[in-house]
Amino acid sequence: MTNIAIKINNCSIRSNKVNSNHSSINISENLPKWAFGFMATLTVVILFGIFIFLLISGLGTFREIGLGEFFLGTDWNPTAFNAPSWGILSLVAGTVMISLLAISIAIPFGLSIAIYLSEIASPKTREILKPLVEMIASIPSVVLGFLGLLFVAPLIAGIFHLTNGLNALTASILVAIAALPTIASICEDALSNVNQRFREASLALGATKWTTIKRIVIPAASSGLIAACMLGLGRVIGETMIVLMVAGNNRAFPHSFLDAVNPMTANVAIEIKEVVVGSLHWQSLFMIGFVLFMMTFVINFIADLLIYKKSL
Amino acid sequence: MKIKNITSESIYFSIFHAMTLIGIGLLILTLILLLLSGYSVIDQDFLTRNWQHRDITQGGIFPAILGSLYLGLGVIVISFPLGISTAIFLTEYSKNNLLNRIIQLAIRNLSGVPSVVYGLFGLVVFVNILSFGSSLLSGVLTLSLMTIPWIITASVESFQSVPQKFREASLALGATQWQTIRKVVLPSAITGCITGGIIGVARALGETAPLIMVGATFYLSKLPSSPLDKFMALPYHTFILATQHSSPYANSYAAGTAFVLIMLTFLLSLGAIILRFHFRSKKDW
Amino acid sequence: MHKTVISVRSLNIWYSDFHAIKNVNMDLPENQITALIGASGSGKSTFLRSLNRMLDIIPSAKIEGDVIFKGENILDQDSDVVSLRRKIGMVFQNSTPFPKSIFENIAYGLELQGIKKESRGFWKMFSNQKYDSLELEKSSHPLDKAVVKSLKEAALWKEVKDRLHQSAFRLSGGQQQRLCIARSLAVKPEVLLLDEPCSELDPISTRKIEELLTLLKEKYTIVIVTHNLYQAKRISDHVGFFHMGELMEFGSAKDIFEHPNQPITKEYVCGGFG
Amino acid sequence: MNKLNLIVLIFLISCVMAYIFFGNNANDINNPQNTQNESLAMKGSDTEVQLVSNLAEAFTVKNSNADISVTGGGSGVGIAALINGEIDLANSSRAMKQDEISQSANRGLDVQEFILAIDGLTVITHSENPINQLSIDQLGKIYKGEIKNWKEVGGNDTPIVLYGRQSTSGTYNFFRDSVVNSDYSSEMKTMEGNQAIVEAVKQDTNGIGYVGVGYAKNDKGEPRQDIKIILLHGVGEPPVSPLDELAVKDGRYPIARPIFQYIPRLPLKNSILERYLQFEASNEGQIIIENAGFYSLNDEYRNKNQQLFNKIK
Repeated sequence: MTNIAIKINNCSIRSNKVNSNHSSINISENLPKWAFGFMATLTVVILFGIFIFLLISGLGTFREIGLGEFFLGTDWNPTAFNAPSWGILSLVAGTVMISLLAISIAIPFGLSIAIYLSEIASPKTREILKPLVEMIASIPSVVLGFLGLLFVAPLIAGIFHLTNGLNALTASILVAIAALPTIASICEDALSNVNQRFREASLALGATKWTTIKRIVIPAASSGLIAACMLGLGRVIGETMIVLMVAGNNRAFPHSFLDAVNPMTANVAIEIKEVVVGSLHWQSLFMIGFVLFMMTFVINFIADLLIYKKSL
Repeated sequence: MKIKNITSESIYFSIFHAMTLIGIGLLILTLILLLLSGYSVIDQDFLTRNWQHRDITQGGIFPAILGSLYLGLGVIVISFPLGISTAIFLTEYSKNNLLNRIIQLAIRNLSGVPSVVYGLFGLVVFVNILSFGSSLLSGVLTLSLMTIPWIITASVESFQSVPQKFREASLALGATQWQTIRKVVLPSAITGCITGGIIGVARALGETAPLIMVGATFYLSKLPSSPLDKFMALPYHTFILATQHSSPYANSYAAGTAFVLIMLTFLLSLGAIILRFHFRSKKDW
Repeated sequence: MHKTVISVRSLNIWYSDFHAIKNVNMDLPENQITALIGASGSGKSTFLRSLNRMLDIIPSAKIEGDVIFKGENILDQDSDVVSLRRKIGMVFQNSTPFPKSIFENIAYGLELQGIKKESRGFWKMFSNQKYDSLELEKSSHPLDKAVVKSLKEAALWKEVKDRLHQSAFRLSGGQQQRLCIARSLAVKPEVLLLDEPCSELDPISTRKIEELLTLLKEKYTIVIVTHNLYQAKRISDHVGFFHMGELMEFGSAKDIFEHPNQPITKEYVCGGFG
Repeated sequence: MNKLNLIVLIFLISCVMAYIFFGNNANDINNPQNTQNESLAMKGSDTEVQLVSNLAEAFTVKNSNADISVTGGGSGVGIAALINGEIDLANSSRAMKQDEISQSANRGLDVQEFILAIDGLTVITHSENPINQLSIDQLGKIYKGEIKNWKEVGGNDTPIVLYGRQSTSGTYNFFRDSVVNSDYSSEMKTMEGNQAIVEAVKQDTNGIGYVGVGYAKNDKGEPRQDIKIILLHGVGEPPVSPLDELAVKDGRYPIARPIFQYIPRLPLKNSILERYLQFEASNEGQIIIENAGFYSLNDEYRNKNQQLFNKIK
């Protein structure tokens, strides 16, 4: 006890001395530190609060609904005429179908654009095109959804001889457009980060430009490229407005890309508005939100590890 | 062999070239389609008049433009200080230990979390618990939460790209840490933070899902005058016109509104790109 | 003997577990050039950085011992690091101009101390102020005076006086390094620490810096870390030889180069393992 | 330092904003029914949102101080907001459910019902569909998913594509409870609004959908030509069009319904809410209702509204 007291005493004496010596510096020095520390703590706490909040709000779901019923049930109908059903599998299937198709449309385009910008285009072309690609990224998804309703859905309906184009395919095409710039831009970064010396060394050995790209640049940038695709996938999964407007949103479990689907994001956005705060339906929507959160978080996390291998 | 290589190279290169052109073409196509569907309604009245519900041809989308501008301003005011401060603290003040790196990693990942999730949070916390209602304030706070991780990520990157030797040189001249940050680090990094932030705000302005959940408004008799007023916003207005308004001109008006929205986000992104370009050309290290 | 400015007593430094400086004692003489030589990793830069507490910014570094400057142990946690660094300036291996104009680079250290000129507000970010060198030389503002003086001291004034508004990065490597020296001089230090200032420069620029240092020692105490034995021979009055974290030998330049006591010193200065 | 000034400026602005936020809190939130202010927040049914916006707009012409906002989202949204005390008036295209009434009572609200208009819920198909009429029974089976092909009700041999509203909609609930009497088919595409259904059915040759009658008319109040309005009939009764005003008002049209507005408590005399409701019930209001494609109130509903007005002191 006494030891501690003495130590504390010592400390206070020392800090007093510091204060009296350079008090002005100490205040002007520590004030920003404290201010930034406070803001940072606040921000971090709020951001992590979202995660905890979703989890807590959603966990109540499982007091009344079994895990199996929730995750494996294929019918989502909480406001049913008879007994409500709470299976999110068809919602997840909708999300997965749209995501996979969209990402497989977006990746070839994104990668091509990235290779073109980083390896083939002249610096001048690049200076013009790169910002243009970034501007595609800022097209709001509601605009894409609207254009999808007006133009893409009828087009798809015409091509496949359907009477309407509100289905997973239409949604996937539009979502792919939304994710394209993300993928292209990050792929381009990954390719540009490959050391110029590798290219020069390869070219000096008599390789053609394409061989160099294929054998040297792409393998060297591979982790960044994969990460870009993962980030694109995260963006695709989270896309809400497009799927809300053009995916058809029916309850049936989808069997083909020409079926209408009801992805998780659209379902949450539609239903959360009506439910009574705290009810089972409310909690289950938060659980869906949490599942969505975890899906994107894990995907981004993997992408992040690929980009910043060294950071942890 | 050589010929084969060259041909395959030219084939691949033309594929890449073509795909790039298609990608860029999509952007231009989007604009053209919007203009084709909406050009008949876009005029000065459309931009400056109050919304007339019964006969939409008599009115304009000024309340929605104003609402979106307020939202953007609010997001800037809230998310810039918080985001940049957090980035400063994480990169300059706190120790570079495991916890710090985990926090940075988590924040980077939060920037990919879907906007509906933020909408859920905003709906409960701001609209219900804090009872701000479906107000401008709730919208601003929700969109800010979504933007903050983007700003932090961009800012942390920007701060980390300032060479360590600048900090050492400044400290060696007898600068305090705060002086070093304020006079050497911040001036070099702030443009990166701001451009990242503006792009974030541009994206936030186009977000509709959180506004659906927080509750943008269909009709307002008066423009919002306080943060607790109801508001209209361009993306939500586009959505409503596209799905719910019975006027035969609704689609044209939706296209016009979408065009204005896109121009707004493009202007912001373009501003950010120009700013970045300007400062990159000045950056010599 | 010259008066001692900094005296180091039983200095030990660890980076985590690595014992980087082992029980070093040294008295640095006033108005002299002291060169620290030794192989890479022998601890000379670490030692140099401990002299103005620049080791503080390396979190894993741990210091024991005393460094007495003006009767005060600067390693004491209570000592005022900021004013210490103003008195003991430092110039680094890579020239480190700030991304500012030449004028602003020099003025930086003084602005830290509150000597300022009126700000031109936000738009300064987008344009560069022009300076008239003749007016500056006549100016009575302490900031202008100090900038002109230190640029002249660093023998840089003639070369840059007409482009003070330009980015410091547009100077050549040697000019940048002299700019950094001038920047340190502007805060009126008593001791100048230089960490391999010429290692990235061509011989002509190196020569200019060496000439500059010999001029400066009239007014300042200079400690320089160098890999270049010829440089040490040319400019230094005293030499300390480091090996594996220990100070093997410290004495006048003449002694070290011509009659080293230790065989290992002899081997090093004769180019045995350079 | 200019950049510092910039930062300081940002901080100052945030402080001012924060002051505005928290400075205004007390006034608006705790007392949404403040009689001093002229603000009126309405939320709810997408079916009503057009109509109510029109009414509000006309009301504002005479009451230039009025500060009215109308938000859609669905009847459930409006009622939930009413219970949560966020709004002054909830638009609902269905009657409040018993549990909703008890919830609001638990929160200390004395919810009052106002009948706004009569809606003939309209079933529409593509304009080229040969079907002209359906029985309620057939319609129910179609939406249950038991009838999947148009030929089963006398049409072409093509599959039926169902369009309906999302579950937040009062129309969704009303149609389900009065026509389907079971769960909707899981194949039904749920649309975000009445207009979205009209747009979809207009393009889909196999489509069928249900919307408020106002959406089946163009802006001049005439029936739209680009979709077909299906005549409906109960068992052993003649088919009736929702465009037949008399049939809708006297209940011969099988899926006519009153559409409602709910208020959290009795308004004060001459408060903006009271004046607004009076305006809606007035002849002028009823004309706007008819112009918007809905039907004005019959005597029964008029009397009910009058009882509400009588209670206001």
